[in-house]
Amino acid sequence: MSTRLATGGRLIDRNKPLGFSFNGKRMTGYAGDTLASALLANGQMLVGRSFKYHRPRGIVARGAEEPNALANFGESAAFEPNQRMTTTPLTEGAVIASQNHWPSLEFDIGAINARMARFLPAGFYYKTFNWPRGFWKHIYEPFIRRSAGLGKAPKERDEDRYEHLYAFCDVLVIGGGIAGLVAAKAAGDSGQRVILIEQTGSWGGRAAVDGGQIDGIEVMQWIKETLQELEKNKNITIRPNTMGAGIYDHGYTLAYEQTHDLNAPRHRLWRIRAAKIITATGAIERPLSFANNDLPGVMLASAVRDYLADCGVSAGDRTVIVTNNDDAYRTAVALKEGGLEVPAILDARPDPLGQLVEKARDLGIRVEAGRGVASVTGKGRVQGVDVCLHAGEGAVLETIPCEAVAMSGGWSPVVHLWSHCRGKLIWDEEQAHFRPDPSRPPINHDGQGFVITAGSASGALQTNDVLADAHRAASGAGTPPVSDAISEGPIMPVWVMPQGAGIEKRAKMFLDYQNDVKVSDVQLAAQEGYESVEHAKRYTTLGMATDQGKLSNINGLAVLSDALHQPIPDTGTTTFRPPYTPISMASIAGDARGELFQPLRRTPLHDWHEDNGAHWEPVGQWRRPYAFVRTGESVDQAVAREVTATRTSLGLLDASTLGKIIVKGPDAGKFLDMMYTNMMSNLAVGKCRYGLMCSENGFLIDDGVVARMSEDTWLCHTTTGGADHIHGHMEEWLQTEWWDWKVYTANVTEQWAQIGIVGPNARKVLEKIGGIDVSAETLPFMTWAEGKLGGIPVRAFRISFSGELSYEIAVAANQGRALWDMLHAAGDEHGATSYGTEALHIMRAEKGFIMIGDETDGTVIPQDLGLDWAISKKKDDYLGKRAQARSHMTDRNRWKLVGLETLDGSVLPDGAYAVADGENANGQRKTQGRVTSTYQSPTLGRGIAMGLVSNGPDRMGDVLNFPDTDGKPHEARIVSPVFYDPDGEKQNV
Amino acid sequence: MSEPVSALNGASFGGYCDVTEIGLRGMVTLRGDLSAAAFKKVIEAETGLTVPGQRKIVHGKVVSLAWMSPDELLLLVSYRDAAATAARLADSLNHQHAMAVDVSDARASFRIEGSACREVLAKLAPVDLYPEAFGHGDIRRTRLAQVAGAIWMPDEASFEVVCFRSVARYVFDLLSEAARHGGQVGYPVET
Amino acid sequence: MLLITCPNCGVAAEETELHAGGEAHITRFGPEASENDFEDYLFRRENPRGVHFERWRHANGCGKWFHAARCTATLEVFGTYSAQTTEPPREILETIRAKRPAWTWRDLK
Amino acid sequence: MRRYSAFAIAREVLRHHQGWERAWAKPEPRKQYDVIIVGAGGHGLATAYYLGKNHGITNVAVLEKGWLGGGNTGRNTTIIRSNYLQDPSAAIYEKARSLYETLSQDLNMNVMFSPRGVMMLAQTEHEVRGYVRTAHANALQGVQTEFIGPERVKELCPIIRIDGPRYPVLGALWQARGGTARHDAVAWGYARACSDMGMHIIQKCEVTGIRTEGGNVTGVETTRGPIGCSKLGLVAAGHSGVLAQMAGFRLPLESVALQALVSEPIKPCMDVVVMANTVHGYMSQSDKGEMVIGGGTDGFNNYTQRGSFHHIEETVRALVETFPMIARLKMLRQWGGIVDVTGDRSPIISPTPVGGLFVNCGWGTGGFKAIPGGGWATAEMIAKGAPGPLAAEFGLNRFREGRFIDESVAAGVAH
Repeated sequence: MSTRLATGGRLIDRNKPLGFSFNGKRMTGYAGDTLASALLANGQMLVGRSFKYHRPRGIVARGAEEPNALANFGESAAFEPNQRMTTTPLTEGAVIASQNHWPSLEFDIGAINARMARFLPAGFYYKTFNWPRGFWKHIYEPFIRRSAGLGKAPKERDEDRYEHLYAFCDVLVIGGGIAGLVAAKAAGDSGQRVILIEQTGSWGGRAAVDGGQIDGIEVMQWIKETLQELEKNKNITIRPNTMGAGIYDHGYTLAYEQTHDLNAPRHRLWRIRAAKIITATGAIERPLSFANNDLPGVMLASAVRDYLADCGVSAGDRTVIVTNNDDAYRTAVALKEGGLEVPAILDARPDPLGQLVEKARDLGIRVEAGRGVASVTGKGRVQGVDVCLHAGEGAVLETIPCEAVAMSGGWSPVVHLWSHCRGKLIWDEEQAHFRPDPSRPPINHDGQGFVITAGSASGALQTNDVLADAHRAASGAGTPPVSDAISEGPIMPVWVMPQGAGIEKRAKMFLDYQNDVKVSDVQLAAQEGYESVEHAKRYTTLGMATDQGKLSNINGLAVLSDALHQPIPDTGTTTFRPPYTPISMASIAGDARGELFQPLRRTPLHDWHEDNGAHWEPVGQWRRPYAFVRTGESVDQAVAREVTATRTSLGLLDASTLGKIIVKGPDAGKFLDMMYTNMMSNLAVGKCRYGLMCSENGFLIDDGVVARMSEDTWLCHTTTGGADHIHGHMEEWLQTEWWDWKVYTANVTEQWAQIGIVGPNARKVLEKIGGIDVSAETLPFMTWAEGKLGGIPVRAFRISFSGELSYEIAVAANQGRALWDMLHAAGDEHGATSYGTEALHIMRAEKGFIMIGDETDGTVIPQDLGLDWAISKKKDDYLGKRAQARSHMTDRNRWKLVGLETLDGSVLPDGAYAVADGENANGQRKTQGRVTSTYQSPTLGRGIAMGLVSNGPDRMGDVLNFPDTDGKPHEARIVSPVFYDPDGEKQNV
Repeated sequence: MSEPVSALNGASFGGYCDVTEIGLRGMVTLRGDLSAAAFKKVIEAETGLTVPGQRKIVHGKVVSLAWMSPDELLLLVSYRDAAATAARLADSLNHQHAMAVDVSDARASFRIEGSACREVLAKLAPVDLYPEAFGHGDIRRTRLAQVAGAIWMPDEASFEVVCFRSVARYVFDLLSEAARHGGQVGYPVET
Repeated sequence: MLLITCPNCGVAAEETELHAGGEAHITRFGPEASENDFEDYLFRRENPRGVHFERWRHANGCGKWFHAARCTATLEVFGTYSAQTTEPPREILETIRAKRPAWTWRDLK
Repeated sequence: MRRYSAFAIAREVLRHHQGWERAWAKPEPRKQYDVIIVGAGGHGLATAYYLGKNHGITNVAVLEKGWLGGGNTGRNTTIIRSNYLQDPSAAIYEKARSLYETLSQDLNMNVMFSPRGVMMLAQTEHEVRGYVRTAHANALQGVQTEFIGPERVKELCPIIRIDGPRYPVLGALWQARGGTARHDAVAWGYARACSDMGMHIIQKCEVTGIRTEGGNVTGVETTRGPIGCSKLGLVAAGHSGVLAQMAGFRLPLESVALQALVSEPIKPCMDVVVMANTVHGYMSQSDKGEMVIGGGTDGFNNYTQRGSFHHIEETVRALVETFPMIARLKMLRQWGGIVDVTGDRSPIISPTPVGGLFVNCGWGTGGFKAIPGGGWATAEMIAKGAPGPLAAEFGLNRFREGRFIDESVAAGVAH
């Protein structure tokens, strides 16, 4: 079984032991271990169960490509499912639990599926469970859902910090192997701004393990020196533990940094905009497809070598090597030199030659040419391999006992990042892999390619080719570094081992370990007509696991192509999508959580509201008081109190959120005449006018009071939601349609706090504070004036949205709170009452004033609301005029605004529709109107409502039925929408 | 007569950089034809500064003048003088098509100080803040996380940030979170 | 994540600073317009799979509108120009023709 | 066609599944068909299926430039619901939803329709009013929905945070019979059934031109040669505009990218579909255990099937706030689809200026849930030469008349 050797392990620190637990069992590892190497060191080869068949699985790989070794990691708020053990550094006290089994990893009921495997081929879901109807939802699906999924669902709220960072550079180099180092150095030397990122914590990639010399010095030394030179260059930023997650259009790259530092944000998402991106992302070794190639103890040859060199961990005392290329011989040599047994190298190639082969033979390792694995034997873990002729059907020649199998099917360049923005690939017959086609790179905003591959990511597998390719990629000056690497013999593609394997064997050859996709499944997909690579993938789930097919894709493609009797390039690949390996949701959210989730806009009076029982209502990003609730009072009671106090004495409203836009210039009047349905050019200086704005499509989008400030300046008030987009709307027309008109606008919404002083005592309280003259004579209804109030400069607008005597006082925001306090003090004797949005809505409804967003919903035109008086007949054009002439807009049966009065005084249900007789052609009940606003009126002591009713204004007195959702009828009579003070005696005093 | 109070009343935060609300500050938005001699003449007479070029900000002893768009400038003066300055400018621009508006109360502004101040902003704004790309004398209107804002460097080791008053708290919290101890990145280079 | 240069302030702006405003060079039709012209004006768009003239606003920036010529299939940006124009400027058209010889647009010769 | 069943599987086990036949045939195109459908996505295949099943028209070819089901049918978040506000929408989406109920049996392929319930969260007063209004409309439209309170929301979806600091959940519009289905299986099931009726599904066959004579359609030019037909249906989602231009008319469409993503699979924790429109995100959990997440569309024309990352960011940000437990899940994969959006964001099922040429497009982000209904209505229109009641309101003429079908009025975004 796997174990830690007495010596070796370039990355671990044997002076820093770390305690951790796996499924409750105490274990120890060393600083520098990954969870995977630590488990192997403790003899833990079985680390999880597969997705579908719950087969026992062990660690296969060393890095991001690992399909099996996923863990429930950590506890409580720091718990994280599906943590990849091969890429997670071991930390003191780490709590690791294996996934997808019950009751235990060793004894898993779900493993029954493995026995049933023959009944559960690819696509079996689609072929069954469809009868009887209803069973899917209630019987089959719940069972399948329970058995699906991998890690446990987190329960608690994550407490860690996350953040984003924008970075810019000339050259971004992704990958810190020797190719990345060479490219970064070359780019840096040429004076460009460079960022170099590496997904692991160590530099040098494979070369650091495989050794040799570069430019005459030992590789490790060369890496160290190169890094030092890079660090010296101020234009180069170097980042370990940072993965290139995705490349997006126009050179935008996501880099995912895991700080492994408790004081720092846990993850940092870099958004790097690079003029040029060099992907030095290396290559990944392919498994071989032989029977039982998924038994714990069967690993990638390179991984076996890495664990030995990096962590001093051996996968087993006796390791059989299975390969179709020279590289795996390095593993054999490393094991042998590490004092471990290598009973045999099974090489599918008929006559392997080359220096590595010789080296192995010289070490006395038995090399069997033309041989393959008929089957791996063992229960729950490798106990031996049945050897056969690769060219045959799998007749067993001998059985070699062993504890581990190191396999190598050749190497595939990591082309994911190259492909995210549609860089194209070509099939390399000689090396049997897809590699980037430099002539068809991803296209940047300037039409040029912006991604270049370097090293084995380009398909350069020999060290010297890697160095040269990287040097070229960064257009380095001078000659590239040179290594002493020995040359390798050619690979022989092997997609199924042995060649002539029968169906029983093919049904035990795993392509996608995590999703349990076998050679036979892909062949079945082809047989059933799922010929497109995307069909085959979706039908079999090949490559859809959390490793995104890093090990399985190419092998699967080859099997599919073979089944379709077509060359691999004709089959093509599936689409590569970001991210390269999964990234945390929290890192994507960044710091935008809690208070920072979205901006919260506050008025100058916000804090006062907060301190005075405000029951908040979000209005856009603002938060406005819905009502001010006093102790022992319900929200509804508070609203009623606020309405009554305002109608009978004095109410105060924070109207600061209303939009305020200055429009100035010789053509301002002409411009406003286009913006509004009414005439604004003839508004007299000092006067106010209520205006309507429509979209070019005819629909009412905003309303508000416009005041003429001077000969060439108007002030336009908008709704709370309208401020920004109406200002944008104005600028859009000025900049893109009428750019020759002399008009300037300025959005001064936030310059002013605006306070409504409303009610019979409004004037009294203003006069008491003193300053500006607010008498009926000097400041009549719908006029405005400038002056001082209690020494504070203000603008007073004599306007009313409540039907009461009312002023809106605008004051510089920084003095808003001062004036507000002053008004409360002065109004105390009248029981000055602050009121919220709901009281505001009720009072406007009592007066029959429409509310944008209530009476309008984007489908309503002013004519529907009886606002024809606000549509100038004198103007030959305004935005929306043409649209309002279309047949449907002029239909006499359009739903129009009316008041609604229940026969029994009750409140009509909000949103209810008035039914008409019969059903339409689709069997839906016919309707003839709907409720747009409905309230209990504290003033009238009964329910009042406004609504849109087909041809309503001509049907006064008609009684309609507005059934509730449960069908309960509510009868209401059509009346005038003005329920309160129809003659406006109160507001005009 | 009561004293005006800025959005956060001078709040401050200490991290690996310091974040401070600057408090009351006069600002006048000027719109007009920046290339027109008549317009320039008025502005330069009032401020004693030459109208800055594209994305530039110029500083005098008490006032600063920033380029906001091809037809807009922002004049920074003391809060006390803002209203008068705006009125005076409006008056002297009276005979041309132009606009001068006091927007002092519509804004909040912050100072970020510390050798790593560039990276605090780099966490919030999609702007190249490498010294070669942005430095003293430059101004950039951009996005700070989810709101609009403007940034410039009054000197080589600090930033000033202007945003709308209603989101002052949001921007202050953003900057503080970005400047929190432990979060220092080392990119872009320290100044 | 598009990167488009705003001709008004010279910033190579990331998409998140910009607001997309749909097809450019659309003639407004007002009260006297025929049903067909008005429908075209409001709803019918070129929506090409290829070169597209479109409007953008540098919303989180200088606040100004501008036009861009962009390929909707490759996202290549051929150039940006003033919004105060009724048709694409010559140099933009030449750039496009140089890269897409067979390209045609509306009734442009 | 050999039927699928548990017994069929048992039989095949004995011969290692070597006996399964092709799900759909791979025919050479004929010279002439009665009807050609362009686009072998869900809507195209469903149209063909109902042409045969409801109208006895089986001399039909479905042409697909790529692989069948490879467009938005295979790229969406598989949500099925019919709780729409406007009558015409409610009618066609409810028709689709009710057909989904029995689709597995009708097609003899398990499309895994799972009526687990869909809730649309109300997080502002305005949204509450919009959804209450929708509930009233649905009651009269024969669509079963109800407006439920926060406690019920929490009960149905325990992982949701109802008292968030910014947008507390005030309630939700709940459709118990809404849910999800396996998107690929829907396309495959229709394809298999069409093929079984003798229809031709021809993949890797791109339409390069449309032939007309005297204002009537006579056939199409394709990468596999000219093919004649007496009636032509364009059912190509984002690419409909390009096809329409081949026939000499323009559609009121714009093609934009819509993005989605999935997390790594985890054990079941969410049995309903949740849509949160105020914060622009929606989420469900697939049978595989992945959290399936969708958001908004890009604002610019795009045919690249990749979108901009900041939309993903906005969506994930919103969902982390709404479902705090997903913070430590990981995004496994993100992708984009091209959706065709109309002036009122409702679909077009309509005759065109060209005789014998019909379109089904403009589904925007709502296409998958409508597949059976859209196919049903389009087949009826093609067979009879004029729209039936389901399609009547979705005609092209509505833009001229100003007779819009605007769903955004209640729900903000409509997915």
